Amino acid sequence: MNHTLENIIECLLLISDEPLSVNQILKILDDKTVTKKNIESSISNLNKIFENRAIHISHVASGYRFQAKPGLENYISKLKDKGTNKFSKAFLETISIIAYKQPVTRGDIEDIRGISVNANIIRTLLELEWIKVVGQRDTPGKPELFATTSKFLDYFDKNTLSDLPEISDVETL
Amino acid sequence: MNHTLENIIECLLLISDEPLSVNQILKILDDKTVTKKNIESSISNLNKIFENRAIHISHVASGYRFQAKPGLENYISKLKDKGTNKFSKAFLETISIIAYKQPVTRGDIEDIRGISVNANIIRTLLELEWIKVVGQRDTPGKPELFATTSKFLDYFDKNTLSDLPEISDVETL
Amino acid sequence: MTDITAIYNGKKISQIPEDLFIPPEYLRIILEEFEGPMDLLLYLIKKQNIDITDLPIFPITEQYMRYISIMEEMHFELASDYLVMASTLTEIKSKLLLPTEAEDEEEDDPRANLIKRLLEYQKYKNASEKLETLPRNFRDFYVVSNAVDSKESKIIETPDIKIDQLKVAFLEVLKRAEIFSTHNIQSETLSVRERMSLILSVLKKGDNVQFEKLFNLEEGRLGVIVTFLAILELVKESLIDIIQNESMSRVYIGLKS
Repeated sequence: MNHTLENIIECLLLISDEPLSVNQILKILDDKTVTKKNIESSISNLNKIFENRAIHISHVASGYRFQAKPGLENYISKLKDKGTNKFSKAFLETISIIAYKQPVTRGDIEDIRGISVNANIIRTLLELEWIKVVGQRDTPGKPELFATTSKFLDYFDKNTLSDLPEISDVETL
Repeated sequence: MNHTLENIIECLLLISDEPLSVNQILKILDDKTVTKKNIESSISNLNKIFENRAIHISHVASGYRFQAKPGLENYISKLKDKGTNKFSKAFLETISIIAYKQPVTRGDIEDIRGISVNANIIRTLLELEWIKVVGQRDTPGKPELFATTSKFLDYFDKNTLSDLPEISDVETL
Repeated sequence: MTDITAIYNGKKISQIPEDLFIPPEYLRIILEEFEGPMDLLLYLIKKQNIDITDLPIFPITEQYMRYISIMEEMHFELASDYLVMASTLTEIKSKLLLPTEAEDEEEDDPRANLIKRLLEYQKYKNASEKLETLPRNFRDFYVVSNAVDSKESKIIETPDIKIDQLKVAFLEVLKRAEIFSTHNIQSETLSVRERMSLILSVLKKGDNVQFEKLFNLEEGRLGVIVTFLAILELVKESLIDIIQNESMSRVYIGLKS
């Protein structure tokens, strides 16, 4: 299947954890023939295509993202209630890796856990402001580096990271 | 906007972290007039509707989920650094024996590999929910019998165990 | 086991040297590649390029024993499973030496069981190699689960986590990590990791900061050391550059460009 510009944008917006700005999309495309205008008109085309679908692209402060259309909240909340392992083991492990190994990328977390990171967990952590992006690693894809925030420490009533329980070498064996 | 059954299913699949089975969808809908058949035909309709889109619904062991279509990996990898998820040989051999010979006990695995099973590997497999205990063998010590789960198949994008690569008996080396 | 690749002193090693003098460091690397006695035996058999159904137990046993004794000499942490195999081999060898009655020679071949086990192990080894090539979630294909709720500003429920749970979760993760091939997990002291995050958030793209400015002398000696270690660690992880235009001039720190 040959993918159109619309397909690529659609896919990026659906896969990204965070809203994407036009500039970010341009950077990923890395194609000098594509302009900002192209991106914007593709997005509005996509919204026409998705007219009868359950989701649409909305424009929020930091860029574009797919959102569920109004009227489906009932079903969504039933879904979230059930499957809510929101603060699950995976959540704990993810935040513990970020706390103890920061700054880390999503790939680092995956390498350590041996399993892909749930996008919702990263998003929740960002929304809670327990973690923030402190930079990008200089490797292909320029992955974002996550670190914990003071809000995270506040939650545990700690002043600095070194007040977290220590992990000694013996325990890791 | 009044949402069709297709819209609701579409929305649920797009938002859920885990694949959803027909039964799970039925439960969320909580509508006695909707049958399993309705759900299944809605899903296949949705795939027709998404024919020219960047995503499609795929049927894996634990249910249905949306996935990016092939051919977009290049762009996605610029958005996200992909995990390497490199497994050790011991890990791969252990899960292969469980997958292809299930149900097996720890002792069965040891007999085949000629070496004691690393307890961490079994624990990791249980934590990942790639394997579960399905019973005990009726021999002294009542050893636990392990089998793979649908989550294991989901990870490799498979629907049933028979979708795994075929293996044949080895006659010579 | 035919494609062992190890790098020792910058040299690639893909074969166990033919003569049995193997420098201990080589051997350690090579032995760690084996997944147990069955794997080692299969390697020895394949190396000889012989028909497994006609397993020449004498030379194989001899070679196997030589490996074992070297491992013991080196105090290589020898799994008892290797010794179990050694005694199995010795037992087969002694049975073969005993005179047998000609008629049911075929039936009672003492090697039969071992051959069966070797073939069985090879079967699952093949399976594991096939499994490794399968497409994997997030590496070869991507699942969509990101469309968000229509509510713009949802209230996020704060999780209920106790601080000790963090430690327990991290320890569990470390144990698990041993199973995956990435082994670069050491815990630097947290104050250093924290300072690394802090330095990164101070630095802005294309805007270099004077080395000295990163230090806060009010923190005292320990604070200075922590900052210094954090800078070194960031350099090691190639996250920042240290820039000095000529010797004795000012040193700047900048994000890796």
